[in-house]
Amino acid sequence: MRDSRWPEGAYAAEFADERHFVGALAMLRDQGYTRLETYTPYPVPRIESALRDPPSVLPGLVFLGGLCGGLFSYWVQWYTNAVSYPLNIGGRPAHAVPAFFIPTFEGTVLSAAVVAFVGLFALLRLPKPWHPMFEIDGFERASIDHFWIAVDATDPRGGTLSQQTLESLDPLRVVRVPATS
Amino acid sequence: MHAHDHDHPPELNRRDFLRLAGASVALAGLDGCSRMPAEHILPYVDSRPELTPGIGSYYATAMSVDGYATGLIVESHEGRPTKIEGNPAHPASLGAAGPIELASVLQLYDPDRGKSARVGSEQVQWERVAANLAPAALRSRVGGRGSGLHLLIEPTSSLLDEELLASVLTAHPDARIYMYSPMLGDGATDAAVQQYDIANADVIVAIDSDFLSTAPFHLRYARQFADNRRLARPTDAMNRLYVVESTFSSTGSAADHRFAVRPREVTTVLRWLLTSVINGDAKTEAPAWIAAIARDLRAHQGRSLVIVGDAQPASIRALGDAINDAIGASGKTTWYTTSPLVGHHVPVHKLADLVGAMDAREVDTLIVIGGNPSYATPRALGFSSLMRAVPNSGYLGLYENETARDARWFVPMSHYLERWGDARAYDGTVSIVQPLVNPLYRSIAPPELYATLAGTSNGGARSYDLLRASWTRRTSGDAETAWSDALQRGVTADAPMSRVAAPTTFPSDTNPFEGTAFEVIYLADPKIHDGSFANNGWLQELPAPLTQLTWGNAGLISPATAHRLNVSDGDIIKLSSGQRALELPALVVPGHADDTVSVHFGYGRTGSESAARDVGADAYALWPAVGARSEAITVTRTGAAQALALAQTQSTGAGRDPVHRATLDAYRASPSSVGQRSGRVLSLYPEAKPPDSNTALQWAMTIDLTTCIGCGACVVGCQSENNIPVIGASEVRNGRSMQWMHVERYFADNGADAAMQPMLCQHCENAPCEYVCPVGATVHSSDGLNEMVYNRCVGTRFCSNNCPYKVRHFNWFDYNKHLSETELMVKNPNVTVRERGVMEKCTFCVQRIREAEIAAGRDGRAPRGTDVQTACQQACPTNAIVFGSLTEPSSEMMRRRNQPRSFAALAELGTEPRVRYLARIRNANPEIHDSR
Amino acid sequence: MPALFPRWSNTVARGSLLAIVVIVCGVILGLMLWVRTSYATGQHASIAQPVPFDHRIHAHALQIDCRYCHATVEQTASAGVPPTAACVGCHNSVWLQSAPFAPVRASLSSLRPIAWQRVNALPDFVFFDHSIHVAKGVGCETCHGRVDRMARVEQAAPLSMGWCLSCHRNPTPNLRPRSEIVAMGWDAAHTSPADDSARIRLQHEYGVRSLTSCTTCHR
Amino acid sequence: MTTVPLRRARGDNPVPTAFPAPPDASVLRFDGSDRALTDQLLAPLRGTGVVWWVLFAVSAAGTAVFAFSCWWTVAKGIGAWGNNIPVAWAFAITNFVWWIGIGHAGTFISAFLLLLNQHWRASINRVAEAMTIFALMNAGLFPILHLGRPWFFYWLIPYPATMGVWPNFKSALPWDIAAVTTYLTVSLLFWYAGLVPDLATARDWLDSRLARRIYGIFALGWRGTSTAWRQHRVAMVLLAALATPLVVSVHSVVSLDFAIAQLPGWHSTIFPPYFVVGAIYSGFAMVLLLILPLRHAYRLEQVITERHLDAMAKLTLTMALMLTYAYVVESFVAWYTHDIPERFTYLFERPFGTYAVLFWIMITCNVVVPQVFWWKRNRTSVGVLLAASGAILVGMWLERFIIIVTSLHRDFLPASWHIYRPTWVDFGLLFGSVGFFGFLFLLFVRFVPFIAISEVKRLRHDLGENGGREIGLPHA
Repeated sequence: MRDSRWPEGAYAAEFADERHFVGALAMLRDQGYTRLETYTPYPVPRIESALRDPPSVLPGLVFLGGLCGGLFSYWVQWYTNAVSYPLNIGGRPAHAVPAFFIPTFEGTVLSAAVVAFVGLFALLRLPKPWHPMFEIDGFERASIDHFWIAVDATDPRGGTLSQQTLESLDPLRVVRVPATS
Repeated sequence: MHAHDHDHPPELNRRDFLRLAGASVALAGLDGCSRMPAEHILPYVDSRPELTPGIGSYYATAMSVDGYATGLIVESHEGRPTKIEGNPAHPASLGAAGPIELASVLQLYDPDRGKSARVGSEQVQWERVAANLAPAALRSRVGGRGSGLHLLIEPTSSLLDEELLASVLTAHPDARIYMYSPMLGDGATDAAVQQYDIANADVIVAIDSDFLSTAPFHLRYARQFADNRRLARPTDAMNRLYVVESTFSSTGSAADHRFAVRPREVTTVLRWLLTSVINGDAKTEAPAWIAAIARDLRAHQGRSLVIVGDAQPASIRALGDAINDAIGASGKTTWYTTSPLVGHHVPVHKLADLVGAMDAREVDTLIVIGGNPSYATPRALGFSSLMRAVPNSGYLGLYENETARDARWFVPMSHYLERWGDARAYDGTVSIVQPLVNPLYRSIAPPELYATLAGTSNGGARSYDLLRASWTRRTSGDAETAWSDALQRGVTADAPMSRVAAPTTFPSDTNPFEGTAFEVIYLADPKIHDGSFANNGWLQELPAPLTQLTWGNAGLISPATAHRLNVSDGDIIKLSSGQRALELPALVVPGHADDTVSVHFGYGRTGSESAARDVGADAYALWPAVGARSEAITVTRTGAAQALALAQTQSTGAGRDPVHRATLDAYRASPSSVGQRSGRVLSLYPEAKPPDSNTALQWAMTIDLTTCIGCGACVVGCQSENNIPVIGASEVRNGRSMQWMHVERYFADNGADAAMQPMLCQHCENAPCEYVCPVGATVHSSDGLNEMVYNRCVGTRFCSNNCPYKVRHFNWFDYNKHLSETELMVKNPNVTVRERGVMEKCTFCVQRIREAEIAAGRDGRAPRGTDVQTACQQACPTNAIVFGSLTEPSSEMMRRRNQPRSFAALAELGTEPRVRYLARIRNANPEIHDSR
Repeated sequence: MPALFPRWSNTVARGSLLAIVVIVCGVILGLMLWVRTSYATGQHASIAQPVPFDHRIHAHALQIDCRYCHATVEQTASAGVPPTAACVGCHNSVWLQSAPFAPVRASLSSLRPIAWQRVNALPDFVFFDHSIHVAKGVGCETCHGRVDRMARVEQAAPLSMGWCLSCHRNPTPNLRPRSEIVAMGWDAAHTSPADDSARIRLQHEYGVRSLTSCTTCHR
Repeated sequence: MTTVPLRRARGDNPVPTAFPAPPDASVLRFDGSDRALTDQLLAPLRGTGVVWWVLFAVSAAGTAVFAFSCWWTVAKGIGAWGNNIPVAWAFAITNFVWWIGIGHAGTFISAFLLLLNQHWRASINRVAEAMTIFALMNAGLFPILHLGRPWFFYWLIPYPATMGVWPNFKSALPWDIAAVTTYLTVSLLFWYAGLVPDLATARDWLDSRLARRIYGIFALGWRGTSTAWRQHRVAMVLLAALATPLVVSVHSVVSLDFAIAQLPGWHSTIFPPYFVVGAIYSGFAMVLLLILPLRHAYRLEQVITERHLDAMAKLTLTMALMLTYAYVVESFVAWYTHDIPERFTYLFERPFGTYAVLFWIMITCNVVVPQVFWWKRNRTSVGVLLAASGAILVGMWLERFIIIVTSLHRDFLPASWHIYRPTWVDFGLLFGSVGFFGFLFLLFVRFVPFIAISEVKRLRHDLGENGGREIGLPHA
């Protein structure tokens, strides 16, 4: 998360309109700002083209999770039914592959899903009830109908300049955001 | 009391059981679940080699029904009898036991039994009563010669009783003794009884006689009958049974040809048969089958037999004698002997005489010993009210029943497992009745009462002393050795009854009643007999042979009659004749005689027996007179209905014919076509390995459907061995029957034939129940048992769903919750008592298997398949069930299993059952085509 | 208006998440461990008996054979608790007068048994047979421990099904000659490889098999 | 409606985009500001009307009945039910299968349609998912309650016990446990992950500081950063991709409870697909039954438009036809086998036997009734939709009852045949569970944003701006 470390706080600008906001964001990028973060009430795909993000690692994690889950499930069945206490059950073999297949599948899906969920919030560093942005009065609208852009005060391009730059984009307002720690 | 024991070594052994009850109950494993209370260990106070904890001990004794004894072996644990088995050495048992004998151990523990003596409503000690019964005391009432003293006893064959009764008569010369039971009727006092030798009869005609399952000596007859139809090879000889009857009986189901006739047609049939037998093929108006039977009988001169039911009047049975004379049966396959019942040294009179005397106010003191005359007599006789009118009436009985209610004073009678005595079998063989336990309640035995009346003791006499005394008197030579020998073998050396000439009765030549619309026929109940066993849950819950009815009786009618009356199962019909009337539910039975209603005795009890009360309808209310077999009756439909507790709701095989059947000729023609249908099924899994017979025996069972007569002994035997709970009528109605063994019955579509199939866990090698159990509570053992692990079961009931035989039973409730302390004592300590919510099913009596293995292991030898007998096998009168190991090809089980007619139930499912059935073969007479 | 949550709530949030995970896993794990402790199995619990019978004196000092009192151990399922009469055999009347013997006297006079406390209790659905184990060469000590060192007899083994199975799967290590059945401390004294091969010989001699079918014990 | 094939949607982005292709505007007709939209969608959080309270009271009563029936069963034993031998399974398992089935539509709509870029799902997926979860909670109770000794339910789970024994994985029941647990967990995670942004909205939109704090805790501090939205989207697509096979697998596994048994009427290879179709079918009926009143009560006609109703009805009709096919094939195969018990069960016992009446009601509800959806007018008529949905739910319950009971009560040996009659406890559990479901659902409606606000906003801007040309296309 780009906004998890702001040693000297940040400058944030509020916009009322998605188009305007996206435009402003693009402009900041062109001016070479790198430590940017946006806050929007719903996903805005064009942000991603603006701030080039690396592809998510989540799929990889989920694949591994599923793999482990599946292997473990099959191992449990094999160990319990074929190794630990093999019993003659209805004349069927103790190591009954077709039967073991189903719980294996379920185990795979379950652990994959858990990894996806835990992974998501781990990557997002959530839960995080407090964040400097929350100190801004009226930031609430960021989850209702307004759009925010925050520039890290330590941005090599901007520094204190940022404030004017943001104001030049004519947002509703620009506010100083306290440091993260 | 303890010091006292030492005078009586044999009795000492089994005394201290109440003291041990606590320990026994703990041993019985009453709680199937794993919560463990702090337990106490209660050892014996003094060491006693013959009573080792954990080892069952066995004692020979005998039980009498209507006075005829059946020799039994009783298993006892820590001094409490738990299981009854037949005594192989006894002629009436040959090792088998019937439902009534098997269930009698439950009667011992019946919490409803009379617990203390009373005079009026005041509880007293027996000694108090005895004081008033001493000759001196009594004479003041009944006069110097005791003319006012009347004893009504249930039929007994006890030599001891006869001796003591004689001495009673010496004390009171004019006293009168009556002997009565509803089933023997006036036959109880007959001087002679008819004996049969089924073993040497190749052709048997049974006319209104259920000689295979209810007649006296039936266990022996059944065994002899079955032994002549084992068909080890298709070519073997097989006897042939014709049955002519109104009510479909077990005997009828065993018949090769069965003819359903109305009661009044019995005489006609007999007379036709007599004529045909005498006149050869001379022209008669008789139907073809009569002539065919006659030919068959004559063709087997001296090896054929006609049996006419004891319930038929003497005049009609005389016709049977005539036929037997004509076919040379008399003297060979049947003969008469003196009656084994008392009456040879003391005069015994009929019930009618007593009723007369009571009417005439001649009776001052009436003492009823056993039986239940206030209930089990024709209501029209008014016995109950007459008895109430008797100034001094007393009753010695097991229960405070209807008769006790009419008696001024009551004394509890000891159960036969609690007392000493002796009894004769039907053929006169004498057995010693020895107790397994001390009386549970302060009860006495009849001899003790007789001794008191005779004045030989003041109530203190104990039947043991009386018996020993009488024994020494009548035993020539070394009485002691003879005594211990008799106790061990269960039979004495006494000679059977001597042969006598047939009673001369003139055959009746008139039919009892002509051209009536309906007839009713009165029958002894195959389960509770005349009602004396009505309070026995095992018997009440035993599905009646053929009807599959539990907990009650019904008016049995044929489908045609049902249609004519427009009734179906459960509709209440009203039978009435003059003032007498009886309402009971109808039950349609294929193969029943048309326009005839069969009613069984013993139900509609009103005594203090809680289980028996208000179960079924009381046939005695309708019974016109003692000894009446049938009568004309009017039948009406009341419109009311009642749900019957039927253990099986389908009457036919619904076109699936689960039981393979064939005639003997067809079987001989192509043996292979009768047996196994192949049952290979494809599977994703590799073929299951054949069980390893090197490391363990491989248990299996073979059941012969040709000799199974559906008597239900196996069911009760199993119930007793395996602690199977009694669940009551409503649960049976709900389809929750718990019996592990169920004799399934399939009528042929025309009702002419009924096939029996004892159904129990088939112990499939590819058991469908096993692979669906999520917790592995039912799995396969190395010796081929389908194991049911109660304590692992969580109760998903998936196993039952997937069991094609539906032989699994579920503990829907805690069925053992409300058992009294005594009822708990009947539990087999070697079998877990199942808790609520777990499945249970036949285990092949695994407890017996494991004990046999352990015993063998102790002796350092390998166990043999023949070491183990299952409870059902043991009980079976016809040896239809055999058990053993697949690894022993020479065993009887394997020899039967390898017969061409052996088949597996539902083989097409590929379950590979360990239970195999032998197809039902009927030795049909090719000349007869119209069995009906 | 300040933010909904203070700065430190972040730490709290993560802390509590961690706590939840730890607690849930901890409880499950804890239960699994607990049932394996002697508290749960009742092992080594000291149980007071009505008569302060001391096995150290009888079994060790006096070297009385176990089978003198537990007489049926070779014939029946239960080893047998001696009848009161057995005590009287040795303890003459003088001795009987002493206080500890009060229950014995009571039992003799009232003909009611002494209510001993059960030490090795199995659930009612388990059918254990002493005689066969003894016959197959499993010594008293193997399950009951050094009874000759117990003032009060205590349960020496967990008596859990897993424990039974461990021997039923591989009985050989627990075998000994029948002559040594009642010997105490025999196992400790016989640990050499030679003994192991001897045990294997015994296994064949006594025909000892691994029995893991359910109905071996549950019927 | 136009859809974008997954491949095109994927582009060089490692995962498919969740944003729909250019939609037709009929799926959302809201003409107000985002603020207004939020106000309307979150209105229930500020309090609800008297109708809610009435319904709540009713469902609470139902829940009480449910609780009592459960207690009675555990206290007295399964004997309190009508079950017997041969009918060892009856109402409880029927309810179990029914509820599980209902659950399926939720996942189908939220996950399956998400993968297929069915933009119209945005306004109903939250309700559908909630329904799934509550249905599963109900379903999960029955198998446990159904045990003879429920207190040992954990023996079905593999854990190292001192007994040294384990579950038997050849049985379909441990498969069930695995399938249902997985399904419930995945559904919950999927639902909550999707909910977080809306909880944040609720947090920021409410007035009372306490309420805001409570929602704030569950919002986990979501603030809608670009990274968050991106990862969130990826996660949602992954979860959807995982949940989708569950739609197929779970009811297939449930069907194996029957199919692996050899009972005529159970032992059938068609069962898995047949059950899945039936499940989604009943699920759609339930969704309709839930959203139609909501739509009316909270005046959401602009958000849940006739397009939705029409689409739902069409899908329902499709399912009905597939189900009908399954019925026909079953009976045909039974006839084709020449196997007496098979033929008896399918060709005699079900249509003409003891429970024939129920069979024909089932046919009417599941086969005949949905045919009305051939007509557009019916597809968009609230009345018809409600009636049909109700009928279908009844029909689907009966279908499971017939599969279970008719097969059991007359199987192989006529001697073991016996009729089954339910008791009041059986009915108490059935209707009680319905009440419990309603209870949970009403609470959900009152306290949780039951429409995916952020998704709807996204959707409506896609609709608003330049015909949504760029929308949903891959980004360099």
